[in-house]
Amino acid sequence: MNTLIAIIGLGVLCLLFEIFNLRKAIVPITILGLLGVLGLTISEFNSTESYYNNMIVVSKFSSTFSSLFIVLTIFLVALGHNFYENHQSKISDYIAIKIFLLAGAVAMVSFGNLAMFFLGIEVLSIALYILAASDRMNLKSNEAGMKYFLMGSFASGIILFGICLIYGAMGSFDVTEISELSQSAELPVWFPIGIVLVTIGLLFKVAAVPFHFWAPDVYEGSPALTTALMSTLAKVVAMATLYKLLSVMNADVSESFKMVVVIISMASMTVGNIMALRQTNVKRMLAFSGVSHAGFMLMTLLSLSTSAGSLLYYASAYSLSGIAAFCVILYVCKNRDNEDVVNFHGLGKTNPLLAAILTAALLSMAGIPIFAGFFAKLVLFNQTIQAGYLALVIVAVVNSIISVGYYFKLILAMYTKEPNEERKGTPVIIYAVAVIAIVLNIALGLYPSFVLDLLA
Amino acid sequence: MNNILNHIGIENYIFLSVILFCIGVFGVLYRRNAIIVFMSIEIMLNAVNLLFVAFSTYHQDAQGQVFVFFSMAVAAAEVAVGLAILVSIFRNLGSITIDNLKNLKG
Amino acid sequence: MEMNTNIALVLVLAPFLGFLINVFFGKSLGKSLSGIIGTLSVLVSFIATAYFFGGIAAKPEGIRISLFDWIQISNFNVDFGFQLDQLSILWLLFVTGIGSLIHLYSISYMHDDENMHKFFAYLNLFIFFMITLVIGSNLLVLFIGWEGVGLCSYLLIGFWHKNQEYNDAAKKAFIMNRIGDLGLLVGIFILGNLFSTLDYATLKTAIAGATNLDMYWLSVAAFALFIGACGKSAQIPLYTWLPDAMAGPTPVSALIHAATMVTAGIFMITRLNFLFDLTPDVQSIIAIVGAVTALVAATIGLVQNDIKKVLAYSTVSQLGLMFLALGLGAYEVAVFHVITHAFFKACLFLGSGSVIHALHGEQDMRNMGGLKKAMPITFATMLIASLAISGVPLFSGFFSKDEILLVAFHHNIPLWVVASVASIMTAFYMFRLMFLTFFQEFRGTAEQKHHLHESPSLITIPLIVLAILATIGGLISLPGNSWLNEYLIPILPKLATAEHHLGTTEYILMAIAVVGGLVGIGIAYAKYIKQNTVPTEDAAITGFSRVLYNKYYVDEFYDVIFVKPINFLSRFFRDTVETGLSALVFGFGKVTNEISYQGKKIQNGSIGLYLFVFVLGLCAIVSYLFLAQ
Amino acid sequence: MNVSLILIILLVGAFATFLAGDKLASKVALFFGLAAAGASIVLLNHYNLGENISFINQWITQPNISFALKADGLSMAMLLLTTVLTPIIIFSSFGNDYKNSKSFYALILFMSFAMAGTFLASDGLLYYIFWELSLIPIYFIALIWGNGDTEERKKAVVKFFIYTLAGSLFMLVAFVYMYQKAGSLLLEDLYKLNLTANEQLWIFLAFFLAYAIKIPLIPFHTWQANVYQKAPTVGTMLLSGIMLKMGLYSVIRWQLPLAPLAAKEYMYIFIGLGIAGVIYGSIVALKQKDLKKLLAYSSLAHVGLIAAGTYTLTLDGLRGAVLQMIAHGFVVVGLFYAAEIIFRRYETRAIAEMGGIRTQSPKFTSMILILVLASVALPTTFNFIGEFTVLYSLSQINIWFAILGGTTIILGAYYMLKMFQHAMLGETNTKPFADVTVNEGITLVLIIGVLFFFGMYPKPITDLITPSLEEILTQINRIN
Repeated sequence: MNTLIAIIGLGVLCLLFEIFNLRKAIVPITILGLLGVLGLTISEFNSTESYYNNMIVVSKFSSTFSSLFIVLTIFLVALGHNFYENHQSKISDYIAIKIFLLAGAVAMVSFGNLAMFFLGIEVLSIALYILAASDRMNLKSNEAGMKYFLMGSFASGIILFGICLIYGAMGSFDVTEISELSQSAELPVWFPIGIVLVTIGLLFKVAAVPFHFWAPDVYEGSPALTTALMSTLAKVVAMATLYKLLSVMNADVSESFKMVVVIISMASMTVGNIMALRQTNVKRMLAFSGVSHAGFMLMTLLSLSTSAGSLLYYASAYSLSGIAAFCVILYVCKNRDNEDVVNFHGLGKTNPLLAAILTAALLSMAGIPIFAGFFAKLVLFNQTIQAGYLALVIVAVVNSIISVGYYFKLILAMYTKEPNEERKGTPVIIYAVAVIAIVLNIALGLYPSFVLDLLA
Repeated sequence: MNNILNHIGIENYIFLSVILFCIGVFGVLYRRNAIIVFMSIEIMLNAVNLLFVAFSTYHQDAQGQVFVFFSMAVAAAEVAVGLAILVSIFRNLGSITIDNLKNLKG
Repeated sequence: MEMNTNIALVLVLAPFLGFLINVFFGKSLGKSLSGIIGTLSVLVSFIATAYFFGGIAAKPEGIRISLFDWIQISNFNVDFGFQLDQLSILWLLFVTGIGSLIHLYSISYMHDDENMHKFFAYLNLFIFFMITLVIGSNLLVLFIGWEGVGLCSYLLIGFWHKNQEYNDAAKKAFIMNRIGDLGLLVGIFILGNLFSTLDYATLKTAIAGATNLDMYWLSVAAFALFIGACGKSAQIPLYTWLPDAMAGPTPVSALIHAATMVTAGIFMITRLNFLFDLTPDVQSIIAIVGAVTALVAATIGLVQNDIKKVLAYSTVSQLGLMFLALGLGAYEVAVFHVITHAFFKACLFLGSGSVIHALHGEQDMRNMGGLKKAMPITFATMLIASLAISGVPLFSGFFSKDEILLVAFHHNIPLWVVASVASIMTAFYMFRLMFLTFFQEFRGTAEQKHHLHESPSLITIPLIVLAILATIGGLISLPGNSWLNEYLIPILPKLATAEHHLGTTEYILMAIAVVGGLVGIGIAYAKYIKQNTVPTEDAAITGFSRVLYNKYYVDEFYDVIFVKPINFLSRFFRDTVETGLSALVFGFGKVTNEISYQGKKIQNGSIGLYLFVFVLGLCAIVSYLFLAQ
Repeated sequence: MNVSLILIILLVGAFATFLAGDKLASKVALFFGLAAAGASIVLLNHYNLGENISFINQWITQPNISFALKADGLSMAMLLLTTVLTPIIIFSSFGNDYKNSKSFYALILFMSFAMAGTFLASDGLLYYIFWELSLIPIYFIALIWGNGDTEERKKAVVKFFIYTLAGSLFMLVAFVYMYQKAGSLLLEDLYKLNLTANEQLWIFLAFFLAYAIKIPLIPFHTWQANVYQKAPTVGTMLLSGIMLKMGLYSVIRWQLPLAPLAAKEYMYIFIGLGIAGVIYGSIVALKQKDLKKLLAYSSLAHVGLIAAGTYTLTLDGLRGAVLQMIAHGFVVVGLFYAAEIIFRRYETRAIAEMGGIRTQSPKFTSMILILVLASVALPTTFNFIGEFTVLYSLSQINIWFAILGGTTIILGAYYMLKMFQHAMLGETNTKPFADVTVNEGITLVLIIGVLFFFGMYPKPITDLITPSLEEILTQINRIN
């Protein structure tokens, strides 16, 4: 709860800074503030408390995931300094929106009441709509914003409908009550329908097949930093929320529901990976890659009681490598109108460090050992086989193989093609963020227990 | 209140909402004018709001009605953002037909 | 014992040392010195052999020296050891003895070659491996030598490596030998599996002591070993490499392809006589293969015009006779013939080398003739050797060949007939060679005629020594009083009980053989001296001679059924299968890529479609979960 | 003192090389390569004295994974192969100029590190990680410093990477599956598993896919020839000399003892596949125009035989296979180096464009001839010991296996001598061919020395590997 309040406070502070004309200090102060919040969150790691009639429930799950979100936000805010160089007058807005978005995210993983859940999801979504369309004069950005907005609010409608049905069946919004009731009595059919509708709404947010169509278009059209945010923070938030929602409300998920999850998971991986193969726009490619990663993460839903740790680990591994990759994309595609692979040609020669970082990030996403991505997949496979879904694991393995195809296309472009022009400038912040993200990723790879045991 | 529900039955409210919701969905699917699509989404949301109120009464519980306020506020915020985006699209494109938004694909 | 080990090591390593010196310092030593070192190193081995030969009478069981554990197999260990008994000492004697002579000969013969030191290095290496082959105490040490001599043969046949045809011949020799080697290996495997040892002595005890031998596998082993022998000793069907091997310098032909290496097969079979004696079926096969080889090679020899080719086919034919003897269980006779053959065939080859040397590389007998006067020593020595090989009485070949025919007659009349016919042919073609080369008028160019000369003494001395040996070599095994047979009793215990007497039949047979030989000579005389015939040009050869001249088209046959198909397969695999497999693997990638390409069309950017699929998905899930249940 | 020292030396070496800069990189790399070789010899000494040089430490608690490096005779032998060949390979590259050489040499050491780790790891996951890790450096070595047309090379290298990765991922699934049953991936815990025949079959097949691609066995070999051809020679040496032994080693260490029932049940099929590889590889090699490709196919034939040996499940088969692995490692490195030496002078790998080298460079010709002969397993060379033992083991199973596998000595001689004839012999080449330099000579003589020494006296290696192979055999035979 303190985390949430602190974050919102920080957001308001950001807006105030603009008033007091302290633009230059916004990014550093925000980062410091977020670090403080992170410390606060970590200090509450082991306390389980509920606030305001169970509106907010702080648990280990929520605090660990909140910490992850905060870390990601720190990275994204830090990158903002460079990204919004040319929009100095609006920087406080952008930063503030991100902070509020973070508040929404934290609310989503620590809700104790469906109202809170709904509010969190809307705060996050609305912030994202704004960020997607934030490049006002760019038609692509407009289109991305519009698409995201239309489909997002459509999905919100579905979620709302689901919540409504749950309420209708249970007469309460409180998740603990709902979960108690769901185990005792004969339930009206609306209840499971409601759950399914909410799930579908969230599947839309994580961009799982067949609700993924928005992702590539929106990722491509949005400003690169927003895409980074969507593909890392927004995705893992939605996934964590879905996990939490299902685990607290519906402890024993029915077999046929699991079947649906298996199919969606398989479909997401396959469609995501195959579609990514022929993409030339890197952001679009990462969008499809994100779709496939969503498929992987959905595997955690098959063993709800035990897989929180693996989800956290996977989310961390994925989002850290995503941040690192987007750092490089931000650097390479700065001042260009697209993010085509051509821009990456010869990066291995002109900028070996960033090329190495992007390579590492892609290898991590592909699941090559010592990078965290490998262990993420490993623990996931482990749990899924334990749950008895060997076929799903095999599909996942086949997909991992396909995924190497497009990750390597980018790597090849960096190392085997001749550079087309010199890139100037060494934005220290981008370097720093990229290095920290990838080092964290490798550290997680070397000491997976550090994260895995948090939610064991 | 009780009487009304006794007379009509909660199922009918649900059906009504579902029908309204579906109208909204079809509106979203078939209309090409962005404003009308917004309105369709509003219909969906309001169908749900209606159901909330009905359930609230059914359960004799005020939470549902409180939730409607939440959802109305959220919907308003959403539409505000949506309209803002629409305005900038209109400035750039001179049209608000969503069929024109097909540059991002593949 | 220590003493023996050291001397044995000297015996083995002296040629190896010669090899090393010649390889590393040969060039700087100069031609003569490298030749002398090469010769001396073999001579040292010869002396060491003589030492053991002197001591063997006192130790009939032979000397066994085990140096170290070499290969470990699960059920036994193979040690690196030597066995110096009657058989190996006998072989070592003529290997190192003739070896020394040929080295001596080569000093002069190869003097004009820029790579003479290499030549001596290879010759020394050959002697080293040959000694290893003979001296080894088990089949695997034999195998070292076996492959090693094959290698040296390869190096020496292709000694003039700028000529790719010679290289082809060398390669062919090596590969055909390796076919045999595989047979030998298979035999070794089976013996190892059956008896858990590869050591001759242990093997002998094991076979003797075994209660129920697996005759089937024993026969297979014997047969496989025989294939090995076929390869090395140029028997049908693996003989075609030997005539081609004449591409090498002539001393090589004399040493490797007549006197020593090609007898390795006979050595091996004699070594394992206790095994072959148990497998009569395989023995019959050996006898038949031997007889047929003798005949086939002799027929081909009838019409060859290349002086060395004639000798090569003669060698194959003589080796066939030896195998005939082996197949009939008369190992001692085979050994006897090996020795006499080594003498006269080495002499013949060296003599032909002397002729070729004098004619500056001319090998076609149609371009020779009348060399008798210019080269008297060469002529005389070759004549003696020819008489010996033709089985003219009192020359060594008479005794050894006659014994083979005798044995054949006692066992199997048809084989005797075949062998006799082969012998008559031998007499014919040998004298055809002599007449064409040394008699009548010289048919070469005037230039050649001008340079005709007798070879220097380094060449003639070995010739004379060998001619003497070819004359008196028969003494070691006179009918009825055979020193050789006595000597070999520890190796061939059957001899101790065999009866040696000469009856009427024997004398009649002897007479038939002698007459046959003389008839052969006579026909040659009639044709080439009386009628003064000169073989026609290649193109003019017709009828069956053409078939013979072309060696029954066996090379062409092998080419069609082995070489061509393999090459075809290779191209087929390379161009079709490899590309196909590769395309298959790439195919997965291509297909997914194509799906991806098609998939891009679905993602068409229309919000309507996206939402439609969204709703469709929603409906599908809801209906699956709630309506289908 | 324990085996992790080697890994540390190699890893530190990789970083040090990278930091040393382009000028010093090769020397620093050589220094660390030699240090690792020295350290492994010292360790071998400790091992022979009976000291425990294993290193086991808990790494991840959930799932339960240990950082376990266990050195037995087999691992030590393979470790030595790696650490001895690495400096030789590094040294062999002296005289070539590589741009960005610091990365190049760092990658070589890193690869050596990963391969050494693979040979030492005794925890399934650790092993898998090293296994995969070794793929990354060679990918970059082949991609960036390779030769030939870039597009072609890219295609070949990416195919190689994806193909091998594809195979190994199934192995990962098998490991995960076994983890479910055993609760640990330590080798000794996995040995205790009692899997049903059906489970074993699937595990066996999953492993097989990984190894068949890596080794490679036909028909999974299509990546090999192209990558060997396109990679820089150093990369080819690493691949053929050490990396493909990883697959064979893994068959012995992991596949057979973990799924013995399946191994026994389908033994004939896998032996047959190996032998088919022998014949197929030999025949394809006959008509190769590119020297490196020819050597690649010869490798295919040789490893086919080695694989056949391992699948006999006899002591002779395993022992012969290990001996032959080491022997082949040396000989193939030597041959590829010879190809490189020719390339340095003639700028070609097409056999047709060579020829007549012998008259110009007799020393080099002799060395290459010795290597050719070793490769066709002439007795007194190390390869003979291995090939003989393997063929002997095959004859124990069925004499026809020995005969068909033995065709390698005929066909091998055929293609190797044919290559030798056309590459080295014949009329003097018009292009001058400088005789070997001192560096080149040292490298080749070292390799030749090893081949002859162990060809005459293989006992040290046999004694080293036999106890561990016997232990593995006990594991293979533990059921029924």
